[in-house]
Amino acid sequence: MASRWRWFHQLGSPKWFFEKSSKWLPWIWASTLILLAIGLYYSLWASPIEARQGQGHTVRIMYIHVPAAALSMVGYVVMAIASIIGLVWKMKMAFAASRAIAPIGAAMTFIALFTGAVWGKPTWGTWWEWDARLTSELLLLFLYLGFIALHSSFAERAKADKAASVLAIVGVINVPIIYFSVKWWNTLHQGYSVTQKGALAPEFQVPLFIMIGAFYLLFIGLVIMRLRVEVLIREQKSRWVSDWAASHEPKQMQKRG
Amino acid sequence: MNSFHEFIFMGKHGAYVWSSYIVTFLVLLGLFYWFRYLLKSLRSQVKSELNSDDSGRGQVKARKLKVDKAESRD
Amino acid sequence: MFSALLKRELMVARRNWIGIVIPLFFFIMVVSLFPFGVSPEAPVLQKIAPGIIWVAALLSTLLSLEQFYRSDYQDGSLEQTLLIAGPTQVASAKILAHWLLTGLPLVIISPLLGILMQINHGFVESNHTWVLMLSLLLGTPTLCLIGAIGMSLALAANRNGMLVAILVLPLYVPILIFGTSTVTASLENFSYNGQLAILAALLMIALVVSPFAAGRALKISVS
Amino acid sequence: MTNKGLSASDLTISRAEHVLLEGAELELAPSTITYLYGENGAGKTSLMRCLSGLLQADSGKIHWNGQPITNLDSNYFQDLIFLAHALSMKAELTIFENLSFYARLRGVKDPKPLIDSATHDLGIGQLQGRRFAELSAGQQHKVALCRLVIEPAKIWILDEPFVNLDKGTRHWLAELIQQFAKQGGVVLFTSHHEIEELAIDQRIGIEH
Repeated sequence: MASRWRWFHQLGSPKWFFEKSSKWLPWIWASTLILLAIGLYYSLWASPIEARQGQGHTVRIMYIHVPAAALSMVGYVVMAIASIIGLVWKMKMAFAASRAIAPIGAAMTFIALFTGAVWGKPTWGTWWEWDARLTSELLLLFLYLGFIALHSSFAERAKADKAASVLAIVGVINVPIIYFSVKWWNTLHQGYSVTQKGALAPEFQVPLFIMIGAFYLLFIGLVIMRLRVEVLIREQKSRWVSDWAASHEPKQMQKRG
Repeated sequence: MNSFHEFIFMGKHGAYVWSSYIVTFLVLLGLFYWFRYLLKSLRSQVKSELNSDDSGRGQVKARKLKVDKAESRD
Repeated sequence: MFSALLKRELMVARRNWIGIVIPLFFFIMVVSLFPFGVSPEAPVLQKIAPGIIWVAALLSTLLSLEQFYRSDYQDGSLEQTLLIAGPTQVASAKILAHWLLTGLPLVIISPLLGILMQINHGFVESNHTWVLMLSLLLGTPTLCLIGAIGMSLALAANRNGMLVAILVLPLYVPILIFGTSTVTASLENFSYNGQLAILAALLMIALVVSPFAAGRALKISVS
Repeated sequence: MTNKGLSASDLTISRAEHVLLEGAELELAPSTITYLYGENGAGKTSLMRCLSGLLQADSGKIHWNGQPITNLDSNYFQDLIFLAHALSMKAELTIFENLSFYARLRGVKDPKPLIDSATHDLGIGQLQGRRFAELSAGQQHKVALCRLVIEPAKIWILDEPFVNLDKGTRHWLAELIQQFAKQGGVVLFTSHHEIEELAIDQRIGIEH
């Protein structure tokens, strides 16, 4: 029984994570780059243009809009799960993780909004349309910003962690409510959506799935990077951090010399 | 896609497609370098604190409780 | 125990009555700005009335949160009541007091705002006013419940009231959507039962989640 | 059945990123008066808040009468009065209203006689109808101390109760604590100086 949960306890150890993650990162970045290269080749060059609805080349924006939108939602859910783990099992790494995800999730939300707006201009003839997806993304961005604002407003990190976690959990209960009410409100006002025009033809699916995979890897890589920073901030006073900092200095000196 | 010209101009939507991709790329790259910068600056901060004042680190030691029972009252 | 908590909230509010009246003034004043800003013509006002009244109700609820939580936190009585009565009970009493003293008055004076915003324009006989009141009656408790969570979280943060607004406003959107559309449906002679049912459902969810979450948040704030 | 008192084992408390106390063990038996001392910032208040269940310890257990204090069966919070630095009274309410609120919260049906006698003993009896905000600092402090008389409890945790008290009130409080301990109460208090009127059973210091 103990061994089954060992990974969980190891993940809970900042030192273990910090040491292991430096070995994970090169692999993650390498596979991200490969997948991203294939994805970009397809999405920018090899995939056909959209002819049925006359979107033409603008369909290529979808290959970043959809992955970014998906990850912005997934990111918030993961953040809330980490918050629950932190509050229930008092795991400090989980709090660090939820704090680390927030800026990256917010960036994904921003990308989804930006690309959505740019996509909207040739499609709808306007930069902004209050359609269900864009509106939900906007509110999601507000939720992320609220989380970051609350977390940054405390002098004491332990309090900030707990308070922001409660907010993330309350927020994640609200995400589906917000999504469905916005959708309902949108149909009321006869809006249109970029992405709700029937099933996607298979020739668009392949590049999309590759790009989604690439974005997932990218997201994981960035979260690990941010989490390493967060771990360092939180463990500044512990022995292993100073050992690590000290061990790195000679290498840099050599490089300079 | 049949030509380099089409690749650049994307029909007449080149500006839209390329601006989406470029902004996304810049945001993600910005995050990458920002986090790397944070890690490096933290490292040099820890390092400089180590060098400047060795006693300063871990100086605030945890305290212990000292229990001292008085003779019981009668 | 609960009645003692509630009674104390009401007593403090009575001594501090101006703090209860100010959000009401704010409610009326914000709404009465719109004829100046948009147009005094009855059809225009009638069209925007539901949204304006609801947004004003939302903001005045938000504005009144501070006084119900801040002083207890500062004078230390919050931690004492939390110790003796437990977090969920303290949060429930505060939320109920907040609604009784700010939400309910909003519901009661909303017909006046309906008149100012001409919601009965063009109708000889209508129940728009009742629908407006009913939607506020179902919606304002949810506003108080969600606001309590945000306020409790922001208590220990070294920021002003703006932080609460940032935390809570996105969560208010569903209530705003259904609250407004209830009244709009009534104005357009559509059925509004569905919207009212959803407002009631949102209230139920908030009733289940909020006292507990706000209680936890209060506990975190005093720790 | 006798009360087993309050005990804490292996308590680690940290505040704002650094550890104040590590592996603290303490035992507060019934009928003992414990004096907690230590430098400013050593963590006296944090320890008290932790024992009161307000501050969460990083690790360790706190038991009241053999039960963990967070246990639902534990009556700890009903049995506890924690007097903090903040006086915890509403400025808008009168002395009587403030005190009877706390009494009602504890389930005391008719708090008037208790409030009358406590305020009378401290010489603020005739001020009962005054708002708390109108009182002098000394009088406000006395009102907060009245809670000890009005609320039934088995354990008192008092943070600097003697600070800025006049001689008479100090006497009164020492006597009250003595009485409470004699009836089986557990007392933990902090103070800058030892109180000569008060016989102390146990000293606990927060030291390096």
